[in-house]
Amino acid sequence: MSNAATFDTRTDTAIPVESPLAYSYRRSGAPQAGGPSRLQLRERAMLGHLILRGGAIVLDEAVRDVLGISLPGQPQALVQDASGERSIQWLSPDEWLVIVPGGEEFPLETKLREQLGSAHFAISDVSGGQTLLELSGEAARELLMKTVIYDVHPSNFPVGKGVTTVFAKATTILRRPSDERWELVVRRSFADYCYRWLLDAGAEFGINVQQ
Amino acid sequence: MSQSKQQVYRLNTGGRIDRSRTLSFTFNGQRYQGHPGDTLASALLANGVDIVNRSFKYSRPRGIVAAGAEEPNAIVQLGSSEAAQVPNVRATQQALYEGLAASSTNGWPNVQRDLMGLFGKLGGQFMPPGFYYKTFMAPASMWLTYEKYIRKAAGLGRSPMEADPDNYDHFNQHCDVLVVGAGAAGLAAALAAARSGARVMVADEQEEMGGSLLASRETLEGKPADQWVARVLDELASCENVTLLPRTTANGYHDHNFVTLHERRTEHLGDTAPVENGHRQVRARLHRVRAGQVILSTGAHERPLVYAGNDVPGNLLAGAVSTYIRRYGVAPGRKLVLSTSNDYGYRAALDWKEAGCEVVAIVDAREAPAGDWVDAARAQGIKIITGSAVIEAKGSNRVTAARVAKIDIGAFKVSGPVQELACDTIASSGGYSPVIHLASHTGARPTWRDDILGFVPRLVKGVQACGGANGCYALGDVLAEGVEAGIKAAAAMGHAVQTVTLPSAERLQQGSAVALFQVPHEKPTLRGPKQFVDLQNDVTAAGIELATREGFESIEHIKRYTAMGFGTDQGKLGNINGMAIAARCLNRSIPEVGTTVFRPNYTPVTFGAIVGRHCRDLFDPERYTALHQWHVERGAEFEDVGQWKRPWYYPQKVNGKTETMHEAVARECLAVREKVGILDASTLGKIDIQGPDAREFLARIYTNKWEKLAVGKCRYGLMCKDDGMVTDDGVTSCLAENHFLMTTTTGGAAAILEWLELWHQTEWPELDVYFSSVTDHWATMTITGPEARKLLAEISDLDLDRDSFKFMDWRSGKVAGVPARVFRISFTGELTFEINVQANYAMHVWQTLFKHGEKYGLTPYGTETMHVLRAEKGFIIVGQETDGSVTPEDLGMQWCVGYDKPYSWIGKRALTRSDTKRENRKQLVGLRPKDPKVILEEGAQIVLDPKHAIPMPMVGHVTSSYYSPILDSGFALAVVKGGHQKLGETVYLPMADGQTHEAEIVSTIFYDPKGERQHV
Amino acid sequence: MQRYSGFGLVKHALSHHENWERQWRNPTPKKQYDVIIVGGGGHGLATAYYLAKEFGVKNVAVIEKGWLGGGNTARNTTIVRSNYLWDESAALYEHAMKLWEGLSQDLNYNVMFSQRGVLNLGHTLQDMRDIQRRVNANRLNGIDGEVLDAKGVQELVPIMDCSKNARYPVMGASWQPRAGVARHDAVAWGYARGADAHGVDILQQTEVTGFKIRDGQIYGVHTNRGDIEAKTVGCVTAGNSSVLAKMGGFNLPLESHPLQALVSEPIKPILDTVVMSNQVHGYISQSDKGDLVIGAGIDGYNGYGQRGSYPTVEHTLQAIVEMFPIFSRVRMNRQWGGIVDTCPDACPIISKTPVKGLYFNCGWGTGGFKATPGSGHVFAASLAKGEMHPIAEPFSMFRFHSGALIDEHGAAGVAH
Amino acid sequence: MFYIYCPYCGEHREEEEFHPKGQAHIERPKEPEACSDEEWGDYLFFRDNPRGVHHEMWVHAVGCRKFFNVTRHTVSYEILETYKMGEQPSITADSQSQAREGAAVSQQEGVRA
Repeated sequence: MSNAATFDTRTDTAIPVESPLAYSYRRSGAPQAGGPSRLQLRERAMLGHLILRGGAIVLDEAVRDVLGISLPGQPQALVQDASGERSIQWLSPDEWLVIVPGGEEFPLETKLREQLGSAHFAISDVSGGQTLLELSGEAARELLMKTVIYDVHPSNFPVGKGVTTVFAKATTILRRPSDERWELVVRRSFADYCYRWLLDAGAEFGINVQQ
Repeated sequence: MSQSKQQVYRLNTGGRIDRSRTLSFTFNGQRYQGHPGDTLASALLANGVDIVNRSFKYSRPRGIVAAGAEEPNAIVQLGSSEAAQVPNVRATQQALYEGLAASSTNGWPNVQRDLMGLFGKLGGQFMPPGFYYKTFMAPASMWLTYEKYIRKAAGLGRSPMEADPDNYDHFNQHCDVLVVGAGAAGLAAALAAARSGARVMVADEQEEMGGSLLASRETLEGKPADQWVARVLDELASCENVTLLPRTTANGYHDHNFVTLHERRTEHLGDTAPVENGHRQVRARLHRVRAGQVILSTGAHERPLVYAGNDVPGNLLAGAVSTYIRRYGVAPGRKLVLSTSNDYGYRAALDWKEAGCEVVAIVDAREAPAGDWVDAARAQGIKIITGSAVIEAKGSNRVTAARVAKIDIGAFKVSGPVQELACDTIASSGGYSPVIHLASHTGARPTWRDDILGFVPRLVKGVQACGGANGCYALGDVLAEGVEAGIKAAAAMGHAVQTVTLPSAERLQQGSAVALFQVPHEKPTLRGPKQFVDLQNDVTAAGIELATREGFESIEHIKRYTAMGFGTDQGKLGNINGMAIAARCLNRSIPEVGTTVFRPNYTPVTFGAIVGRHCRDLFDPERYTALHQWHVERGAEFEDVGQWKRPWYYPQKVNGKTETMHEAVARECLAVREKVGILDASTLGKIDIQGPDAREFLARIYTNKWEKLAVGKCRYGLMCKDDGMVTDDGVTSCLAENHFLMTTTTGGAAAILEWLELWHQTEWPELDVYFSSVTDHWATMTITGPEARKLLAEISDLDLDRDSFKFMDWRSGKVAGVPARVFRISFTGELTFEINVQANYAMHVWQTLFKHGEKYGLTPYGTETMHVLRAEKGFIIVGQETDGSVTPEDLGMQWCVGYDKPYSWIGKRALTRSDTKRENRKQLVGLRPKDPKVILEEGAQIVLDPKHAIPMPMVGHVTSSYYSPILDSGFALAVVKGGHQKLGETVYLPMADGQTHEAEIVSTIFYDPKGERQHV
Repeated sequence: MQRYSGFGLVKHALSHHENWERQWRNPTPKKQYDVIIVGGGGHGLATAYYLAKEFGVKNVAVIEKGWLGGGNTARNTTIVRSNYLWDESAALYEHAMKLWEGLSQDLNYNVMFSQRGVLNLGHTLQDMRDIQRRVNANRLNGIDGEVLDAKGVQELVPIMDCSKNARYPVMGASWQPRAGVARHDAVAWGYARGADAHGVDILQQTEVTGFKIRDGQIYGVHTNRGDIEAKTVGCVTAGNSSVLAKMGGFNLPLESHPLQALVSEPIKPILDTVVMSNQVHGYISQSDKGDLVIGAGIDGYNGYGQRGSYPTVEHTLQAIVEMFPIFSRVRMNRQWGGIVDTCPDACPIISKTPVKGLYFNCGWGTGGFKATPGSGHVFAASLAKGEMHPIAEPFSMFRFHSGALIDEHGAAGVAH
Repeated sequence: MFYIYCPYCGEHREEEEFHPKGQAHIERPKEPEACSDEEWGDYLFFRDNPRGVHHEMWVHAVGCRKFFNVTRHTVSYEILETYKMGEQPSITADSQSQAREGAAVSQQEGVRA
């Protein structure tokens, strides 16, 4: 073991939880387009988010064994398992973001730590600190052009890519898991700002929020 | 409002306007009509409106001169309501729409009869350039009064007085090839690049793409040029890899091929954006383009000739005359005299004649003009006066005649008799100036070319210029340059071009132009009538000559002394003429006088478009904790701490009256001291530190020791920069042997994480340690006060016994059924538990605490109460007690400095510099006002001798000051020179109201000096 | 020197302005001067002027590689104020302020010093603490100023959004009535004309390419127009100071950064005071011509290109529209950049150097224009006597070795 | 606005993702206690600040969070190379001036007006 403290921050009782957008829904609502919408926004809350740090060589085998997908070694790469529910994204040469269904993160961390033994690495649970927003619809790319400074043209941003970049005056992790969908990982404390921005910038496309 | 006037100058045929529809508009309250396809300028000309404005300095009547971005005079105010006011609209670039309401920006009582004009006539000669530097000096006290009157004449249009109803936004664009300007060169370039498959963007400032081809008398493939334009635009529009942006001006060319495009999406429709599907459209969009390659096909601006009276309405650019006739179906007069130095100008006379109007004469500065257009003019029977120029325009509100004479350009004199030709319009052409503005934004100085009498751009990497922008004017050559530029740009981005066949253009014979800028007059420039160079700023040839006489020799000096080029047109018409005049006066060449440098923007851009969506409630992010909803509902007032909104205090309604801050804070403070309070401390920065060298890293980055901190323990730490000055503080806890949780100040969180990474990545990569921010993951709720344990015990499975869970310990367990890490650390001096749970559970835990806390008097408190309580204990706030010039020793925190640590930690060396180790540095002390009712002002300066004359030596200042409810007195923290040695001494605080407060220097700890309460 | 006056203007008008004299000569460099000033900006010209006029050193050359007043003097937003926090800065800037107050008359050149007052806004509690600290210190240093609350600010500037709806609501401000703006070009030209009249040779288009140093003592400079000798050389070269210091064989604690500014199109008078905000970061005034003159931020990288990055302009205009929502439809006309030499403590260097006889006056960062007369005066006094003027003394470059910094970052807000 | 190649991300990114961090290759003295005040002050504050080729440190703050080095011309703002922390530049002021030696500068003749 790596002599770090692990801590399962979840509890399985029926304790109410609030997503980072809970306040925003109450304050700004969840607009529904009157007619056909060119743009959908959906929060995928309460997922398990882990930050994985270490050398790629150190981590790769353990990740493959435990998660069944290989660690993306190339910059900006995003890999998913067959179901699309589990993913690992390159953030930096020694940093990856793992997103799994909510509740899987602690067992995953535990297994990884067991597998990695005394190697030098770090795993930080950030599940409470960020949320995932999903954009789809034909206007999604135009909305992103208003929002992020990174080039989201398909020739530069194919499926399977993810970057950390500037979102208006905040930061986001932007990913493209499939042809139709974009994902934005935003920090909890900035979530309301990001939400209000997306509603404002998406208004002309008739943005539709699925709650 | 009076009845609409007739469009007396409208031609019956021709132009790209839709005569089947009529648009009505008003100018200065008078109703007029025009057609779709008109600009405001063409519609005004069609209606015979000669005077559109009054000039800035001399208040002279001014008319429309140009047909595009270079127009200096026709600057109008637009807007039918207060909020929709648009100042300084260039009428030549404003599409006409139904109901447009415009007015002149200057002129009193009106633009036709202007009293200031009288002053201009009388006073003009007393206002040479720089006259204000030479007068208004006596007496000194009067300048503000003089200035008041000078300012009255300031400005063109006016700002709206109400907030803008419109929205603006930004598009972040990336492309392989950006083509700026969709005239002949730009379209050819775009076509070539588009066929390669490259990502192409084409921006053009006009209502329609096509540039000069839309009004050209030349043919392509034997057909009118606009047919080729339409075909190319069709093809480009059908390409998925091409973005066409009409009404879009490239305003700034920035480093590494970053170009800002200003797209005016609704300005042609109205003064506010229309509403569509319930949403107000975006009025303007700013495209922030990162281009692989940029092609500048921005064309050229025609240069007017500078002659006396050249500002009287009816003086136009020759090219503008053609444009108004051919594109807008307006002949802006009846009788034309053309004054030209080149063949291009002839087109205006040919167009004028074909429109059925009278060409009185073409006056050509060349002795023997020859070329196809010259021949055409001769064939039309137009009289050509050679070796001559219009030396003066006669008339006041409209040209009535042209005075024409033979001139000797080399000797700069009139060399023959003067004849006066009656006319109402004088068109002039002095040749072309390539539009090099964007290229010069990069700082690359343009190059003068004698053969084309103009500056061409010097280019940085990844940019090409083609066509007029490159000094190439023959249509066939322009198209060829465009295609070549397109092919090269695409190739540079890895895209091979299929064949592009050039349309066949006419091969015209052209005679060479003569270098003529200022036309000589019979009188010397300083004595003759005014010859305007910069019409908007009323800069004359005489003014430039005077500036050179006074020793202003570089064009930069001359421009500044005369204000030439500083108008909203940035000297597009006048700068080259001005340089040429200066060069003549100084007997130098034009490039010796300098180059002309342009700055962004090419044409002005509304603040709103640049701001985009970053305004109103999206101006800056507001960061919220997971408990924000609760705070809002509880009626908290908020304090801005960085981008966070933190509850400042929670005013309650008492007997129907809302508490003041003072009352609320006193109540909150006593609740903590006597019962239990709760603070949302989630905003503190939290950094997860893991690795075998984590402990060593902490020892290097903090001032104090970490080697012995056991698992389960917490410790306060202080951080310095390497200059020894305190930069952050916080508690770091040992979670496991190789695992620590660091907290930082709220404002410092991001900077400290970067600070740790900096040292790790640059100086100590050998240390095995990783840092990750977990600030947002955890919500932190601080319960503090004598009843805190009882409260927590009710909802927690933790062993809270004082001996097993000691002060400065942390434990994990469940709170309200939620896994929590609880830290026994205290910023109030009371028994405190800091409960950390995953943020998604925060609201549940917080509400559970309140459910159980009521009976203990659980009271939420905000940052103000937190500050009072910590100050009573002498705890510092970094940024309040410190200001970047305070060491740990200055704070009296030697207990937090590990002088004997093996590694020379960050900040240590600097503490022994001669200034940092000197005595008498400002040191942190407590201040007890002699009068306990006094609450000293934060920021009050401290003196030892309040009777000392001003300047009074100051020994320090109050950093924090509050009323302490528990002590029922004011108290303060302060920094005082040598303060640690001055305990018990009296200091004075002289205030603005004349009072001087007395205070005693005391310990920084005002309450529970032995620190017993936090240990209970 | 031809004296300027209203009567003179009329007289010249009647003779068609044909008899105006040059405002300064275009002299041929002499072989030797008593003092050489390198840098013909406002500070350098002021130094030369006071050397010749007040300190009796007439044999002075000002060497300027371009055109006089063509650097930051021509590129700043012309704000003049003296309400600095620390005693050392306050003394320096107030010394300048007193000279500003009689400058037009002293120079017989109207520098249009307009004391329309400067507001430094506070948007947070810490802003207000800093403002109170600074205004209290100013008062005891004899510098005018008061602390206003939001209502007081609103009364002074009715068009500003002082409501609580703002993202960072205005909580108050410091107000220095004697502060204001001046006409930047006129300052350079007025000093040039004055210095020239006292015999100073202003050598434009003359570039220093090296120093002549023997045994640690300077005795002249190499230029593109030949060598020129002098035992005292003062460098006042702002953004280019590090380049000159390198010629002298030493480094300075300086970084040269782009600082941008911009103006709107001229609009009718609407803003009478200078408004500065640190928190939302922008500052604005309206010129006599009607332009809104707006200062943008400093770019973090080193740059001698006289241009900065576009986001800096965006952030600045966001701040301006946040403070003045009615300006959303006003248009930005031009932007430009200067090169500002910044010190780690945001205070200048007026100092001896490791080379005897070689002095530097630099590091003014974003605050140089307002100090022009004071900087020139104390530097001239120091050069004339060979000993630093008491006001200049604390601004030694060697403070960065001892640690005796004068840190204006902490509490002074925007240092422009 | 700069377009900066991040050597860790392997692609060009917009300047807004980065923060400049001052001169590159400033090493903290190994034995601070052995430094004189002057040496310590030099380390803390005194910088090259050249007009021309400059080596500076940047951090990809909104990105991979890695510090790296940039060789950039401080007048043209052209980025000549970027390289990882711990590496040395291949382009320097010296190498640049050698490359430019012998390049003739053409003088433009102007028209007299």
